[in-house]
Amino acid sequence: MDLNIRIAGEAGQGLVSLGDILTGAFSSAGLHIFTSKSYMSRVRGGLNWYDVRIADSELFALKQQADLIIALSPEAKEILEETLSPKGIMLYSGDSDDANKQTINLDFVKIAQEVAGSKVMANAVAAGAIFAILGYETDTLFAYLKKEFQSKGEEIVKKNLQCAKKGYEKTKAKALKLKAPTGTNGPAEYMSGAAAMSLSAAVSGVKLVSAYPMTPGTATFTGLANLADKYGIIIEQAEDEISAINMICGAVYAGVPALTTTSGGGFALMCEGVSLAGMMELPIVIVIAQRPGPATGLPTRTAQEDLKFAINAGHGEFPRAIYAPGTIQQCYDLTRKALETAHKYQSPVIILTDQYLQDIQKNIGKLSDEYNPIDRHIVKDVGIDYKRYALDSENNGISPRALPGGKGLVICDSDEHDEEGHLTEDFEIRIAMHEKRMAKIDLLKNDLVCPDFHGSEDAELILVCWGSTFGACQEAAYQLNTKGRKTALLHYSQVWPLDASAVNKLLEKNKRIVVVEGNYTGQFLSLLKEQGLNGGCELMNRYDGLPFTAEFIMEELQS
Amino acid sequence: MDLNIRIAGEAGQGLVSLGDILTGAFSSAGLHIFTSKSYMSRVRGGLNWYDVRIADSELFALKQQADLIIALSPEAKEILEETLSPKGIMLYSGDSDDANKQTINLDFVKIAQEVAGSKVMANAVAAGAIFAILGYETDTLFAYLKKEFQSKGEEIVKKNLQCAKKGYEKTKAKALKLKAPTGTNGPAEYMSGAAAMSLSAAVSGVKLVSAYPMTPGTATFTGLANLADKYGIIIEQAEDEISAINMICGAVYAGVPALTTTSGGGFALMCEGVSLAGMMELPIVIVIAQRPGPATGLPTRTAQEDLKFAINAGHGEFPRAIYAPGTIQQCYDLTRKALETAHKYQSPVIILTDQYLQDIQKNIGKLSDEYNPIDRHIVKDVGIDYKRYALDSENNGISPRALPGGKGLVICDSDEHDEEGHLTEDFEIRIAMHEKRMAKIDLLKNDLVCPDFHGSEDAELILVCWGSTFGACQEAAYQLNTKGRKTALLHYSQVWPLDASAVNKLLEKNKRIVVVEGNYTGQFLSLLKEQGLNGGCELMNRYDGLPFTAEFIMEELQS
Amino acid sequence: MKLAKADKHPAWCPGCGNYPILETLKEVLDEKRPERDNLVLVSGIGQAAKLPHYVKANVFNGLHGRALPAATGIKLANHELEVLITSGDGDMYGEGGNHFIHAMRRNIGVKVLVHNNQVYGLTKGQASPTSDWDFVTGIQIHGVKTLPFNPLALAIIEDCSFVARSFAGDKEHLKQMMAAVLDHKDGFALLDIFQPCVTFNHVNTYKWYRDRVKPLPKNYDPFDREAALKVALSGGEELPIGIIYRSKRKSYESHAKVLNKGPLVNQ
Amino acid sequence: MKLAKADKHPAWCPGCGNYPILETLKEVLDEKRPERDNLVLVSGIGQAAKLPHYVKANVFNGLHGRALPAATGIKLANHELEVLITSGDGDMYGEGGNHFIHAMRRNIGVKVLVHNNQVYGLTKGQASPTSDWDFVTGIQIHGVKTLPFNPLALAIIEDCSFVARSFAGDKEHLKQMMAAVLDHKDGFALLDIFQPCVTFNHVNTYKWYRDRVKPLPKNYDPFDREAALKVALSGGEELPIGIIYRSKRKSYESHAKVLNKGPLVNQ
Ligand SMILES: Cc1ncc(C[n+]2csc(CCOP(=O)(O)OP(=O)(O)O)c2C)c(N)n1
Ligand SMILES: Cc1ncc(C[n+]2csc(CCOP(=O)(O)OP(=O)(O)O)c2C)c(N)n1
Ligand code: SF4
Ligand code: SF4
Ligand SMILES: [Mg+2]
Ligand SMILES: [Mg+2]
Repeated sequence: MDLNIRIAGEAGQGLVSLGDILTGAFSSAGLHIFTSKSYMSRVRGGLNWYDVRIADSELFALKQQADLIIALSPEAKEILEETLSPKGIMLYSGDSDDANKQTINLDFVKIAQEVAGSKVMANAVAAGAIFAILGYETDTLFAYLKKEFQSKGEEIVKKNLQCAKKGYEKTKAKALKLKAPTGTNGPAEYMSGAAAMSLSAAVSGVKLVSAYPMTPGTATFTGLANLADKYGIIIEQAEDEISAINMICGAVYAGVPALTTTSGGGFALMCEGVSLAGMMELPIVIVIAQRPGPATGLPTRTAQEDLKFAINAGHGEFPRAIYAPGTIQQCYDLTRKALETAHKYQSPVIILTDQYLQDIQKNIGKLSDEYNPIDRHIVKDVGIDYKRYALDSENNGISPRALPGGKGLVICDSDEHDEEGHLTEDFEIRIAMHEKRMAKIDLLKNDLVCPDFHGSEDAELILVCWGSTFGACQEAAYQLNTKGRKTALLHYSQVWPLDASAVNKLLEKNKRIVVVEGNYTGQFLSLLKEQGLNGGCELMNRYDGLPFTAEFIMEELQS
Repeated sequence: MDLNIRIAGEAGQGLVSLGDILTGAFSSAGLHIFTSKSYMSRVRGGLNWYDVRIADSELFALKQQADLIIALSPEAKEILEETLSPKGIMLYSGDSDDANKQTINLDFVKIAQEVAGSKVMANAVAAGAIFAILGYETDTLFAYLKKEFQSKGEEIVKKNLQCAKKGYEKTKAKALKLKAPTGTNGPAEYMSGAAAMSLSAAVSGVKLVSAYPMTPGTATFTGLANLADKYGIIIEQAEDEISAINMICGAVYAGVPALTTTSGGGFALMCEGVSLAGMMELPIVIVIAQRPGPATGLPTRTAQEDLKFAINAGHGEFPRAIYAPGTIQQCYDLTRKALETAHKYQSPVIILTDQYLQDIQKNIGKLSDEYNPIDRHIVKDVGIDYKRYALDSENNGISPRALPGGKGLVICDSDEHDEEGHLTEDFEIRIAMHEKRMAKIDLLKNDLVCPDFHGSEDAELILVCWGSTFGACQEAAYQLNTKGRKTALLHYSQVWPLDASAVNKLLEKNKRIVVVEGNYTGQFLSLLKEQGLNGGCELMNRYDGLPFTAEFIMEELQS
Repeated sequence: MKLAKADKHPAWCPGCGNYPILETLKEVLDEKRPERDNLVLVSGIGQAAKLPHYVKANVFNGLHGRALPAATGIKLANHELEVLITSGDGDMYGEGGNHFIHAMRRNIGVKVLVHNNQVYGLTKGQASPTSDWDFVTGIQIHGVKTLPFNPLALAIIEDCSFVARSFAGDKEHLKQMMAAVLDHKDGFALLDIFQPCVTFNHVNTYKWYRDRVKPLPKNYDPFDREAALKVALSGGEELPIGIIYRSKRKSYESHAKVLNKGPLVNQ
Repeated sequence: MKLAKADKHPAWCPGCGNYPILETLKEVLDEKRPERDNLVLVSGIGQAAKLPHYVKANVFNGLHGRALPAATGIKLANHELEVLITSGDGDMYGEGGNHFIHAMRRNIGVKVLVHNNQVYGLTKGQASPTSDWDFVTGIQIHGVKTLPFNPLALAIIEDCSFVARSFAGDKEHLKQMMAAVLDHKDGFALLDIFQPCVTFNHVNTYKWYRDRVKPLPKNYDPFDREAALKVALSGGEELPIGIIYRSKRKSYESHAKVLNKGPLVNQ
């Protein structure tokens, strides 16, 4: 069983702290948790919410409806009421004279003031109240609060506990309760998509991160800044995105793994630099955290609109690989893979994530934080006859990469160049160099992360998806199966190069195929067509800025 | 009959002036001409050439082989020898003791010095020599030189004529001659692709051109600068391409038709601005003159590598139209069409040209230079209740566009916005606005420039091409037909939105279809697939930086 | 789900320095520009860049960092429009730095208000080009190690036609400066405004600025470039505010022959 | 067809000011840097930017305008490399203007030679940011109507650690300046070099420069910022050359704790 708690209010009302307390307390209690954030593009006011979903078994996605809404502002109450499940409870931090039996009024701030003489502890009051509604004992909450506030001193701990207790008691006295799951084997460690990506980059040996802040990419940038001292990383805030990408081009030329993080608008400014990396054969990695466009669009929402842009970005032709993780674990695994691919094939590599995936958290257990740098595929101690772009390499045609600083000079040019790296305008060398570069497309195709098939072979309906929609599709498939409708899932976590054969095999077996993606035009579906799709697929899309949920998918399938 | 003259030498040796003299003299004599330029990325030295092809009937493309090569440098002679047709003549400006009977040595510079005491008139000597080899009388040449140098005074005219005469006489004395076509009905007026585009933009009412120099886009920028005073245009050299595109966004917001010119690398920097125009619904026009990439690539060569980039450039999703003229006439016609489409649908529009098409010249007769501004589709005298993004417009759902300066305030935002234009984060408005914008895709599809079919219905082989490859394909088809192989041509001059049905109809009739394009990956072919191609097509491509020729196509078809 | 209700209030924190800037601007506009037909507010992206939505005027709220080129295009297309930019320190001096250099070289007739809070507000607190040395943020974890950018000094060496500084905490002064900006006739006008960000900048607070800002002396001559440079380069414990520099350059538009015939948009 | 033969010669016009710059640089490098293992020449795109191909060194010839960020990345990745940029006035001050501002704010330890020919050479003669007022080109048909950009003044107000100017027509002076650049230890060094473009700039010729350049007096103190600004802002009939400004700022790299352990690339 599972239960969805939605904390909602204005930016600046402290709802993130409350959500973090719940997430920490629940996961330390062995509950499975899944959290997500929904916020507006402002620092104060508006309406944000933080969902903490809990269950006694693994969770994959957020839910549209909430069973418990903690409304910190009148607007939160009013606007989100429609998302409350039929038997759900509204816990309102105020004095509404709402006749609705489902509502509990509890002025957290006032209580905190009374109990502890401070507004800041309203969150502890609320947490206590929530524990009461869910019928939990207070011990895990208290233990968590103790641990969290320990560093701030005895007094603060004590006051927080008093507040939580007050919230708990006041609420317990009321009749409204929810049946809540109990903790079992959920791991205590949880992580966000952005944090998993940052950790992976750090342990994989990224040494320079240059970026310009842009939501929702900044979460990864900040995540890496947090790890900078531990892993020895230079964090450089560039003056603009053009600088960021050219800086990492310089850095990888000199030998250190480097990456940049951005969102669609920032990436738009990087296109020329991506092309440079293609020409110079530089192993850069770019994280694009998608949000709805065009232009500034909805800067704090989620989307999957930049797929075809990422595939085609940059003038001229050159190979690239693009990964699109679907889970926190994949954020971790594919970041490493992206760095490895970039270095193995001396190519730019892109990771496509989005606001939803950046911000969700799940307790997936401990991800290794041990430093374990990737193989940079560097040749050492080359002689003075070294040629950066040697054409006759035995290594699959990939020219050996040496670093500047040794006897062999390393010469790289954005113009077409000869084997040494010097500018040339000769047609025959052009052809040879271009073919050498483009041949990497086939190497990349032989090294694809294959799409994952989840479900049974005899499923009739297959949801095909890519990137962050995995979780919602997985949950929808599970629910459909429960209802007797045999459904499976095919999830692509590498989206370029793209191999349509897995879908084609399903089409041959006459499956009904629905491609689920977060854009208007059905970009992934059109790529499948380009890559030789041999039958018809349906498109299910969403472009309002909100993430897919199982409920949304089920409804769409019905209509 | 036709004949190809190739003037070759180092940059700075004056070969462009010589080519211009020949072009002018031949076209004023009623010959059909077709010229093209091939040059390296340097101001001096290297090896450049200028082809002037002449015929007694219309010409469509350049030729690989030359019948007469005028070599101004030893390297020109040595390197281009292989391109001389079997019975061709090499006219060498120097004293080679080459035993080759096909070579005429004539030191233009020395002769000019002797005759006129000036090196600059070497071109007149060469022109005279060429006229002699071709067996032409000198009158048209003399008449042309008189007209050209008139403004420089009697003395200069006289000396030029003397030089031409000397060149003519010295060469006439030699045995080597070529059979040349005679002038018939070729129009005297000739024009380059870039000039046709510039003229069209000027007469169509473009009022602001903001660009950053980049070969081969600069030709259009300079062309417009030449017309600026006559048509009242502001020519603004921006500090970078980002500025250029944002400037034209501002200019069209304020009401004047505006465009920018660039090449792939500059366009890469404009992607964010394209997305802005998509969001704000601004009628901007971008000319991309393609050259081989990636990165700096071969900056003075030709390619068709930026098609998919242009289609997908910019984050988020929004409609756009892309034209790709194939002839000088289409450069003229489609520039106007591009401006019209942009204004009719309030969308960014791209014109894809390339180095080859920018530089070729052909005598196509006089293009109208009469000022005839396009309809800007502006609503006037709106009231204070004006809404820039009204949703309920009767005009196909396109919101009426007013200009700032009147009672109705014009509010435009790069964020998602409401009908008035103000920033909003509301999901329902987002959906309505996004659907309104995206609905223009269908309007654009209903307003396509259909591909041109050239040839007979019963052709077995169809060459499918887009943009500047038209001429070479046309000539190849003609030659194949002459040889009895029934061949036709399908040429797309609008490449987005793309309708594959014309190709599909041909596939249904079991035609053999070969897609001819100037890139490695077969971009147009892959777009056809994406758009529902229902059968197999072959790909013939070229990516060495040189334009297609009929010879190349014939050879490839054989292999 | 309809968010429209939560969508309507100004998107700034209570106490933010942007509020007095907005109020003052409205006052000045009410006095000097009761008619708004020809007024266009242009902005990029950032907290400051949201201001145009709260004023009755034509609006072009474009891309982060790109207010200047858009404004230049607007001014060239119709030089009878009054073009006023509101921008942040990141927007104008960071992402938009190159346009800042070159728009002043042109002396294009646009008026620029920079809400200089020495931090990236909208993206939640990273350093901006004007952040102080050692300013600590979530990205600059050991503090900023770049020299703060000096927009005024750059404007002066570029012979910008109007260069001033004010402070959001001194409404009187701010109003004077804004009025002077509106009165400025020919060419580029820059008004850099110290704007406390109460949420992300806990160093450069209202108090911090109040302790340091110092109006220029009455007899100060803004046409003296050397003196102006000295003022602009002075820093530390005293931050002069006022009209620091003026030059008599003619505007870019006035050099464009085509515009003699009137606004391009009417031609 | 093989063009390789026509491909090998330096791609400059006879008489171009780039030749003496190249020769002098080679001489200075031969004297001061006989070993080239740790020398990286970085450039963008333009005539000047081709120079690295003619010198024995590691080369990163990147994108137009982007030499500085690439060089910054290289220096941060391996600060034992000596990073030397050759760039044009368009490359560095036009397309690259924003990086120019911010690299100097960092005081990143790279050395920049700008071949300032006051024109766009490679693209055949458009105005550059340093072109003189009224300079006529195929684009600026009525002459340039923007104020020339003053890179030295900007560098000085940014407290750049080394700011100098020289002239391609005075090899002796140029050599001294280049030697000083190579000797400069900590932080950003800018050497702006007047470089006659014999093909597209018929205003600022060898003679024009020769008539105007004037070495700084022997007793000139480059550490005096006010004096330096005066020199940088002086123009017209006298163009001072020499080391105009120096500051004692520490390099950006030296503030990065991570680099205490040695070059990043070896960590
Ligand atoms: C191309 C691009 N890069 C990054 C961003 C993200 N972004 C939005 S506002 C901003 C900085 C805001 O700082 P500032 O300009 O100082 O304005 P403030 O919010 O402090 O008023 C950034 C980096 C963006 N919108 N577009
Ligand atoms: C993004 C981009 N825009 C434009 C160009 C075209 N381009 C090449 S060099 C150049 C300017 C050269 O001028 P400058 O930097 O002064 O160098 P010079 O040739 O005068 O030495 C331009 C505009 C380019 N290569 N890339
Ligand atoms: S974050 Fe700072 S600048 Fe933004 S609204 Fe809040 S106080 Fe103002
Ligand atoms: S064009 Fe000018 S800068 Fe370029 S090589 Fe020729 S003289 Fe030198
Ligand atoms: Mg700011
Ligand atoms: Mg130059």
